[in-house]
Amino acid sequence: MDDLYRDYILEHYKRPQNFGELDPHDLEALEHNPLCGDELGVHIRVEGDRIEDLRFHGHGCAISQAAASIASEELKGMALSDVGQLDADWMIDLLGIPVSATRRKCALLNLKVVRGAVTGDNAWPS
Amino acid sequence: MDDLYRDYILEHYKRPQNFGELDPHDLEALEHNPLCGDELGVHIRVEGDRIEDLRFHGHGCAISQAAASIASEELKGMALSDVGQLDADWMIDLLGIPVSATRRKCALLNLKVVRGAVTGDNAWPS
Amino acid sequence: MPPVAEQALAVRADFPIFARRFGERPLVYLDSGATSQKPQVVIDALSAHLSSHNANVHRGVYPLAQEADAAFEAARERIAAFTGGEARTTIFTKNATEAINLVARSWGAAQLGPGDAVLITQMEHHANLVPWQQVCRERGAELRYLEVDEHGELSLQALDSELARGDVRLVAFTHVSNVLGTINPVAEISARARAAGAITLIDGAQAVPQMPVDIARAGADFYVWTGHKALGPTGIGVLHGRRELLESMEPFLTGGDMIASVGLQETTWNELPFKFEAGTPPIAEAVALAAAVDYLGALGMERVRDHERALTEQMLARLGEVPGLRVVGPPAGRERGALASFTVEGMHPHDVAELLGREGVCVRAGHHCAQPLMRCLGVSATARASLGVYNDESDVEALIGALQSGRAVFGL
Amino acid sequence: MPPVAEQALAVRADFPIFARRFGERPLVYLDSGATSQKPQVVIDALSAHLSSHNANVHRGVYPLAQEADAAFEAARERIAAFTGGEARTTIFTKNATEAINLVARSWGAAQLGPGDAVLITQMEHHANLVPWQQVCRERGAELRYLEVDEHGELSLQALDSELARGDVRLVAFTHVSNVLGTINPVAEISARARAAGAITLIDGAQAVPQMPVDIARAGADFYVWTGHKALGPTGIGVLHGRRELLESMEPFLTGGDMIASVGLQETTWNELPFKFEAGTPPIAEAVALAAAVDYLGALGMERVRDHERALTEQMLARLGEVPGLRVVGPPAGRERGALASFTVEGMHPHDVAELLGREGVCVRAGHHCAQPLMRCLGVSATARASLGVYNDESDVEALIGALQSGRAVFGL
Ligand SMILES: Cc1ncc(COP(=O)(O)O)c(C=O)c1O
Ligand SMILES: Cc1ncc(COP(=O)(O)O)c(C=O)c1O
Repeated sequence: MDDLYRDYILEHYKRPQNFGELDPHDLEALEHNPLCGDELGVHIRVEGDRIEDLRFHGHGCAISQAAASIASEELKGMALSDVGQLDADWMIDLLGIPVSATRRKCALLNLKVVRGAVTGDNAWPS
Repeated sequence: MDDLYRDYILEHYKRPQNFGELDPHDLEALEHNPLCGDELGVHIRVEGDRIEDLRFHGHGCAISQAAASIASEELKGMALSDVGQLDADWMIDLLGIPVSATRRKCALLNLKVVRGAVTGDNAWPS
Repeated sequence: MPPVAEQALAVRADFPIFARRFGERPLVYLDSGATSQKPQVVIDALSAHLSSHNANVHRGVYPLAQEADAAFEAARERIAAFTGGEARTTIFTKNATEAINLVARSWGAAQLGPGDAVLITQMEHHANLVPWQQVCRERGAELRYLEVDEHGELSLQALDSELARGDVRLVAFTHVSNVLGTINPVAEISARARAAGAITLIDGAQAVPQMPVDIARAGADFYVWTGHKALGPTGIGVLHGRRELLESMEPFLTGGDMIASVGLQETTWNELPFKFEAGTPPIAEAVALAAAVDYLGALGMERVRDHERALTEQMLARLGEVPGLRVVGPPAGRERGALASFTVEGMHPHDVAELLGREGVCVRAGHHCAQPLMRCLGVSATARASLGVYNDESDVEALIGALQSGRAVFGL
Repeated sequence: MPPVAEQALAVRADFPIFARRFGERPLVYLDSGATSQKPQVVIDALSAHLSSHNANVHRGVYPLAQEADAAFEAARERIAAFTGGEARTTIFTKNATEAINLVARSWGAAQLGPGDAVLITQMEHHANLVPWQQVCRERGAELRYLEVDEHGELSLQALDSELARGDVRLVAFTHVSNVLGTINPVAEISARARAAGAITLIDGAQAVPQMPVDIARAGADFYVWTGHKALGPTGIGVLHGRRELLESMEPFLTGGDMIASVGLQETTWNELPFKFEAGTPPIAEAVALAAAVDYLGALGMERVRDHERALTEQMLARLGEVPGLRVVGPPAGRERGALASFTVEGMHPHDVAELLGREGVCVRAGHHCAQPLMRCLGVSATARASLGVYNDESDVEALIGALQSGRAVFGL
């Protein structure tokens, strides 16, 4: 079996969860992967201090799409204050594959977008 | 005996001919040697279509000063139209020493200045 | 066309990197469009200069400095001559990008104003796009784009209508597109621009390594290229300029070496080419780049072009057999530079490059520094296989094989 | 002070150029102020990179490109750390001159206007002078000079009065003078400038190769240096900048790699340090410069400074014995960089350099890219002997011997 392109990664890539738009929404953000120009955006609906629902849109490689898809389920229901604490390790662990330095940006793009939407911090993870 | 610093070169360097100012004068020019910032200027008095008299001023190395000194005697009395025809070989031959590529600018500085004063062409010898 | 593609044109053993193995696999280098590999003679020229002839240039009187000076200026002569240029109007920059910035700042910022337009094309690399955006914004000039048609080509008619508007002061365009492979009719474009009173800048970063280039025939006022794509080292680019223009322009970078005389408040400039070379130039890099153009010259640029043309056709034909693979740029049969950019249905270009990379096949994936063009093409990224003098049929076959196994990983 | 000068600090055999002979004579290299010689490890790092790890950086997915990326960014870390900087705020330029131009254009052109002043010193190299002249002229700002006193030093009192005028926005000054050898009190100058609301740029081109430098301790907002004087190759310079300033500045050169997203009329910039690195960077040069700072680091910069201090004192003492020879700059006993600029009565500096050169002794003659300073000193040129880690007592003795025989040629 392939180390990187595991079955579940390809599955998420081909049939991503929570992709699309969400209107109305309370929070949103859009980021480019400067490596390739790929774009990923998020719409978030908030209830109280929690993410009630979210949708990703845009396009990207299997790694970035699978990461967004896998994370989306975890993010739903999460307290906004917890989102700001999520770090790269959380995402990489969740993805469950060895990610090279170059592809790291792909793997972290969705978390960057979500953090940007929730905390307004665009600089993460650098 | 030294190839470059022959006795007559050092003699001209130490006691250059036709150095100083000439007032009044009809033509003048001033040039820098970009290699070192040395400066050489000339004042020329014209009679008819000939150089009647000239004086160099400024400072420089033994090669540039000796070249100016040696050339000055040849230039006096020369037709202005002939000055425009003088080339690098004329000067190098007159100097009578082997001049390296780097020191060539030193050797030709005075001719550059004189040509500039007479013909207005500052671009020579490049 | 001679059947030269079976073998590489250059002896592959001339390039030490091909001794590398990735796992068991040899290096299949199909990314010369990003940077070329270097022959041993180039690496040796660099080492020999630093080991035996190193001194600063332009001001030294001692013999070692004279050697360095002579080596540097001889390198400039050889590099200038390689594209039919003159040493005096051949300026060393750090890369092609700096060369274009130099022209945009030094010519553009002084010459452009409201009512003026700069015309570039939709296929420009960011290097020949962002500097024009910046200078047009600052000077209140307009930046317009010549469209790329469905064959990935420019239309001379569209050029004529743009020029007919009468406001175009400069036309900047690439000689060979780094994404499409399109070879633009540079002489025609230059001639029309000139007739309309516009000056021209040609971006030859991709052209110089792969075809004979004569800057006079290309007709450009400015022609730029970059050392590292032409078998040379990083750290050196080349700007050829028309003498009258260069003479009339103010310098771009200022500092040592480019001055004639410095006063407290005023400075006068050195003569060409030094006026545009502030500070210590890329000395060892110039010596190495001269070795690179000598190497290319010995291969013969006509033969390089024939070789790469043949190999590109072969590559296009084989790529056409891969299901779901779409090549962008001029269709087969049209004149084309030595590359193929493509997408594979169901696989993102990054994943294509990753999977190919594991088999030792090096291709680039992304926007190739040409985001506006990518938008025209309706894609966010492509994979690109680009060829050099060291490539042959076996590289094309390795590419195809790796594409097939990559598709299998994705269940395609 | 330990008596280290009898022997070179570095093993001379580490530097292949010392195998050269000029006629029968060994190389006596006393021109490190212009450019340093390179140890074999640096040349090897350059060759090894080009031979085995060459690919373009930042966008490649295949393993070779990842190696190149990793090598380049690791080099940046090591180079940044050498002077206590951070990778993110350490920008590669082509030389020190470009680094200063970057700040003058990117910070200066946006920040300076009528009523503002830039303060530099009379001892600046043209690289840290002409760019400020240009930007001040364009922006209607004033360029003022801090005087050099009869010891070749700056006066902090004079600095205070300049700052008290309230209009100084930036103070740019050299860490070590390339003509006088003066070591400026950089921390004091920076602190006073900061207290007066001015930012600072320090030109460390001469300092970094010869003494421990900590940019935080130096207190500068910008600190620049150049690879080729610090045992590294040509083609690379370094700019350290304070993060907030760099973040707030517009880019200087534009093109590939420095963008986040490019539209037809608008572009957004990449993060630091890439925002300031347009086009293909000096990849192999960075790898080689990292090897150079590793080499210097292994020698230990404190030891380098001790060695050069001792050897400089020795040189000054011996030069003092040559009739008609006058050294400019700080008198013996004062803290001083590793060089001596001098004039010899009855001999032009060019002739001095020529005659020394014949005996294998390499010294520079001329204005050393510091014409305003030369005018203050009342000379048009000097000869300059400058030291590196490979010099020892024998070099000083060779210099003195060659000076004596040169004087004899001139009948002095
Ligand atoms: C003090 C000083 N500043 C700046 C420079 C310029 O360095 P570079 O030519 O590498 O830009 C030099 C070197 O000549 C120097 O000595
Ligand atoms: C067409 C084109 N122009 C310009 C450049 C920029 O070259 P450099 O990065 O050497 O400045 C490139 C290379 O990426 C290119 O392909």
